[in-house]
Amino acid sequence: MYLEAANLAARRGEELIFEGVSFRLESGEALVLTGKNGSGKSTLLRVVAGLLHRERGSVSFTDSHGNTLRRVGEISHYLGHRNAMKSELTVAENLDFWRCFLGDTQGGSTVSIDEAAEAVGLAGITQLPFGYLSAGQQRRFAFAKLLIAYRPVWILDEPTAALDASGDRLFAELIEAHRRKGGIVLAATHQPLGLEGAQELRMAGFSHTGPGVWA
Amino acid sequence: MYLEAANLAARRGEELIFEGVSFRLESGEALVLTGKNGSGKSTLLRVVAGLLHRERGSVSFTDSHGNTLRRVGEISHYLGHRNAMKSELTVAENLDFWRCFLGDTQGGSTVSIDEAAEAVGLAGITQLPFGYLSAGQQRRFAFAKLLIAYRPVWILDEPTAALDASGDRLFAELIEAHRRKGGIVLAATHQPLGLEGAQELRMAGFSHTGPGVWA
Amino acid sequence: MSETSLAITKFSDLANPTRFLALAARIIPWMAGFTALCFIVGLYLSFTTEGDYQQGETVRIMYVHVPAAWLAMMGYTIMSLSAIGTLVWRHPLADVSAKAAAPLGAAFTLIALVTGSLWGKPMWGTWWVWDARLTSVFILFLMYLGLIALNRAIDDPSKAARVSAVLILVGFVNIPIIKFSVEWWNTLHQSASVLRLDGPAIDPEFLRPLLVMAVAFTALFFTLHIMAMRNEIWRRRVTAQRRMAARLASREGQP
Amino acid sequence: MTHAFYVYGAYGFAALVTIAATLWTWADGRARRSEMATLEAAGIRRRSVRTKDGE
Amino acid sequence: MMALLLRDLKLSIRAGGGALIGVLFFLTVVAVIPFGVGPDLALLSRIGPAIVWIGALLAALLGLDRLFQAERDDGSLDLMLMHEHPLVLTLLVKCLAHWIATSLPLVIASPLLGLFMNMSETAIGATMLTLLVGSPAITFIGAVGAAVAVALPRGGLLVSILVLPLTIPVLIFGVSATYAAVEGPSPFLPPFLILIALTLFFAVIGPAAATLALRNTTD
Amino acid sequence: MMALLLRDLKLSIRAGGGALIGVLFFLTVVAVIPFGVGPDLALLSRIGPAIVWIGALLAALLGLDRLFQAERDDGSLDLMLMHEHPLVLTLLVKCLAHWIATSLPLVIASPLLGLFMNMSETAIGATMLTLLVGSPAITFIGAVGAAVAVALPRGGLLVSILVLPLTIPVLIFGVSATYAAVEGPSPFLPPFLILIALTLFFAVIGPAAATLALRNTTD
Ligand code: HEM
Ligand SMILES: Nc1ncnc2c1ncn2[C@@H]1O[C@H](COP(=O)(O)OP(=O)(O)OP(=O)(O)O)[C@@H](O)[C@H]1O
Ligand SMILES: Nc1ncnc2c1ncn2[C@@H]1O[C@H](COP(=O)(O)OP(=O)(O)OP(=O)(O)O)[C@@H](O)[C@H]1O
Ligand SMILES: [Mg+2]
Ligand SMILES: [Mg+2]
Repeated sequence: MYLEAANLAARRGEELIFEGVSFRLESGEALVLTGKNGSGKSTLLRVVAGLLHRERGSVSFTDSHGNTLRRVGEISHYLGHRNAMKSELTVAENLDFWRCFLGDTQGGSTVSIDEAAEAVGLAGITQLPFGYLSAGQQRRFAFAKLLIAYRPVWILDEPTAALDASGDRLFAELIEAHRRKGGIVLAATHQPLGLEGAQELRMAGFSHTGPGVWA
Repeated sequence: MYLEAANLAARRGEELIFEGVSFRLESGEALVLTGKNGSGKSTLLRVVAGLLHRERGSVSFTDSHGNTLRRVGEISHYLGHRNAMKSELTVAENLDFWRCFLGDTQGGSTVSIDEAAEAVGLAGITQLPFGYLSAGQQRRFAFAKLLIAYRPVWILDEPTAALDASGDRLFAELIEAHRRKGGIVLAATHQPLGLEGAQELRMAGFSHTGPGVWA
Repeated sequence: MSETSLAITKFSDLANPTRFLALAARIIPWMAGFTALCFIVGLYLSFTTEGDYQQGETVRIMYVHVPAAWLAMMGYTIMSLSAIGTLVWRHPLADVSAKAAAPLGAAFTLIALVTGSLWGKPMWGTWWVWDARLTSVFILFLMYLGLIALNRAIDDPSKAARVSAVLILVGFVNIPIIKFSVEWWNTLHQSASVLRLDGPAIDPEFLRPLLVMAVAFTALFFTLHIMAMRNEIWRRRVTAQRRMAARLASREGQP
Repeated sequence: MTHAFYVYGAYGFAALVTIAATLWTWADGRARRSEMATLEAAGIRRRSVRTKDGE
Repeated sequence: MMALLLRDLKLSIRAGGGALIGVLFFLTVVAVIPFGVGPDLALLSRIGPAIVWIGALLAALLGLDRLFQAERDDGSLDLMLMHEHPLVLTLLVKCLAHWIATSLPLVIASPLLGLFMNMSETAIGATMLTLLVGSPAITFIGAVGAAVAVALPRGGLLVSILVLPLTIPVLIFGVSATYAAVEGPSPFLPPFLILIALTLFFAVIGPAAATLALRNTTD
Repeated sequence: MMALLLRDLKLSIRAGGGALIGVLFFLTVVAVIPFGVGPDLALLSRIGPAIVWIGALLAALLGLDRLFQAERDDGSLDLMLMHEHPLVLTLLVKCLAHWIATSLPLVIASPLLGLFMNMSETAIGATMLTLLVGSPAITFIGAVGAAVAVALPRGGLLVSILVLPLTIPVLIFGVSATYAAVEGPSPFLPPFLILIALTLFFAVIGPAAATLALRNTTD
């Protein structure tokens, strides 16, 4: 099982943000994107997830049976800057919805909503409306979403934003657990996540200052 | 000039989140709030800013002439989790609006929009719509808002969220500069901000689990 | 003193939910008895007094219609007073009172509307006309329903109460419109003949049952209102205790 | 009696609504009371009661 | 998909009191009309079907523009776009939920409203039928606008130009079918069939166009 | 304050569709009414002013529910609440911007709409004048609803329900002033003066109540 990206390039507006980005992640490996603000980390993650059109290059996922999939989004979890939860609904309703909507990709085991809440350190408050939680609590439950439906690839954009120190450790452990079970992790971050043996990719921003399509 | 809070208590929903919080900040001093997720840091900041009703206690600001002001919000900048900028407008339009709207409190000097952009390390892209920026760039411009209209008190809720390392340093310097000019800073944070000689207040969360008015 | 919340201690004994419950338990039976008595006398009077030479038997509808219409307006007035209590003193019992009055007010408004149209059919030859009095009562009904819906849509009860309080107060403009619509717009509906400055202009023959029925309806309203307030206080206690239980449980699970 | 339908209709409807309102209020009260009883049975008690017991 | 439908319905209930709201809204609109046109019952009964249809249009428009914007703002849209379910289906279900939450109560309440407007039984039945058949089309058209609103953050004007003119044919055939049923001489079936055709057409075109717009969102 | 006005206008053009949506909505309504009334031009011209007024009322509702919700969602509302400008003034300006963006175009377009409805010159003039004077009142009342909507996670229909009944007096006097101008015998001035009084009254009450609501809903 591996995730492969070859010679990726992406444009934001008119500018080429990066080009020639390639990587290959085997089962259990992690790639950490670092770089200055605006250097294109989020852009790269969204390109891999299929949320942004890519200018050049290819992304593909090959599972353990050797089948290759071009639409990597389908087998990935994406945790963006925003939490994808409705503040009107309770945490349990939110998580339940995503569990039903996302369904299960075969090959993995998932946990119940209560167990997921337990895992992110917030058991017992799943009956509160999501909007009533503090920023860090919201982030934790957004992460719990990754546990209730199995996906081999996790794409995480600054997962530990707004978390306290114990939350950082907790997330690191959950990510490590996912890797141990053979999952692949792609994360953008400004603070060290504490992942063992993760590859690092430094984004430089504006890969070329030359004129765009028009000149 | 000092900011004083005495015996503050606040309720969220039916629950008392904290009680008996008091502090006094002289000109140039800073108070850093720390604590677990959901321990009430943001709540305290919003109470001080006057955005949340306080259950008990008082907050007041006394300026250098000895005049006491009860509505601290008027002489404070508040930088919350959300950036208070419209993504449809350009950065310059956004900043210009806030400059006109907020006006100036006497006693301080402010900088122009371009200088403020320069100060947060993003000169030259003020003509872009705010929605086109990366998360960190948005946060930087939200911070630039503090520079374009003078306020003696800065109330900052996780100001460095989404920032890269250089951004952290930059913000720390700007905050220090504000303190040197006699400003008062109140900040909630999970990562050390690197402020010299700042007092620290550890929030514990749920000061009492008893029932509220109803039982 | 078992209660220590500061917001409460400022107020008189009645203001304390616990005291209120004790008081309610004591007076509800008496009020219920009084209501029943009034209704017995009122109904007896309404069916034994003579009919009007012009309106015939249908005049008997007046004995339900008019008290119901008065109570529809009074219910809203009570809500407005409670709303002031909520906004000015942030008083929890005022929240409860406003919330409990809404469904009752809606019920009495409905009675006034339906009995009015039942009266309108023989008198005016139509169930419904869009005249100012009728429409403004209809709008009152809609406002009651809207406020009930609003209260349900916000799940933090004290916030819900404060928000609805603002709307209740703004909506109060409708009450004078109802009251004076018949004078401002010359319409089909009767103008006031009981509640007017120069004394009632109505035959005592009709006035007696009308007043007894009015007292009966009012007593019913207040009985139900106090019962509903008590229910609401209980409801909030239950939720508060449930939440506390959840909090304690999670705290024990998570040291 | 002239127009008996309208008169009895009006009284009937008024009776229906008032009785419904009364029953509903009463049933609501019973439901709340039983909820409190179950909470009590589950050992969750009001703080004021508890402190009184403790005294 | 059931989960999505349920969630959207729950959301609309949480936000504003549920099914009752549509009816209440409508009652209010209808109660306002006689103040404008005057208490002329004959006139009211004549314009009744048109008013009911306009009310349906307004109800569908309120809140429709946020159909996908709300999802984008909290990031849910990203996850929906990534997911393997055919996106068209997801959008169809979202439209359905919006229709159930705002238009269906109107359809159900329309007899009551008809009474208020002093309409005849035939007119009430015809209005209800045409509304049931025609109002989904308005929602589907609106969905395209909502999707465009997400794709082009600064495309506000475009949305209104896109949505409102397109709904005019639906409105016209709906209303004229109703009047044909009530008054004759023109037959009821032709405009009614056209209405059905319009709804089916937009049920296909709407979600498909919305999909296209969402897939091409700028960020 | 000028800055706020300008910003809100810019936003309504960039994001909401602004000016056009009211006029388009209105044209849709006007396109449908003749079906109900039939091709009877005399009748059409008679109910014309009422229809224009009702259209203005409904058009004012579009987008109103998001007036403050949008500010809350991006955090701007917090800063506005903290600021020393009297909050009432801020809200007044926001109402004004909303009125300029949605109702003013309608006022300006009303002669055109009057022509569509076959109204006489006096009627058109009177409608335009009463609309100009009366429509701000609707916006001010709506602002209260919008402020209440901040407490709701999503506004939508509920807000309109709460707001619409309160606007009825405005509608009544607006329409009756117009009719008085067109037909006599009752004089034009009394209802027109009441209309002005209503607008002034709500210009005070509306922002004040909205302030009260906003101060009580933040969290
Ligand atoms: C649905 C239709 C009707 C509604 C909503 C309605 C509403 C009201 C209201 C709100 C009042 C209280 C007014 C006040 O205290 O000043 C009232 C009083 C009254 N109504 Fe009606 N009404 C309706 C139909 C009728 C009809 C058909 C009649 C008789 C022909 C009628 C006769 C009266 C009388 C005699 C009073 C007492 C006035 C007084 O003495 O103050 N109403 N109605
Ligand atoms: N709108 C709300 N309604 C009800 N309760 C709330 C609301 N917002 C927050 N709370 C509760 O108040 C408590 C304190 O929240 P607060 O946002 O102040 O925490 P915080 O210290 O800022 O946490 P974080 O580090 O995660 O930002 C939390 O337990 C939360 O559940
Ligand atoms: N919607 C957009 N439209 C046009 N340009 C955009 C858009 N979003 C981002 N950009 C530009 O693309 C570049 C890369 O943005 P990106 O969000 O990928 O950065 P990032 O590395 O994630 O930064 P951060 O650490 O601040 O999150 C930035 O220069 C930004 O200005
Ligand atoms: Mg980023
Ligand atoms: Mg916080």
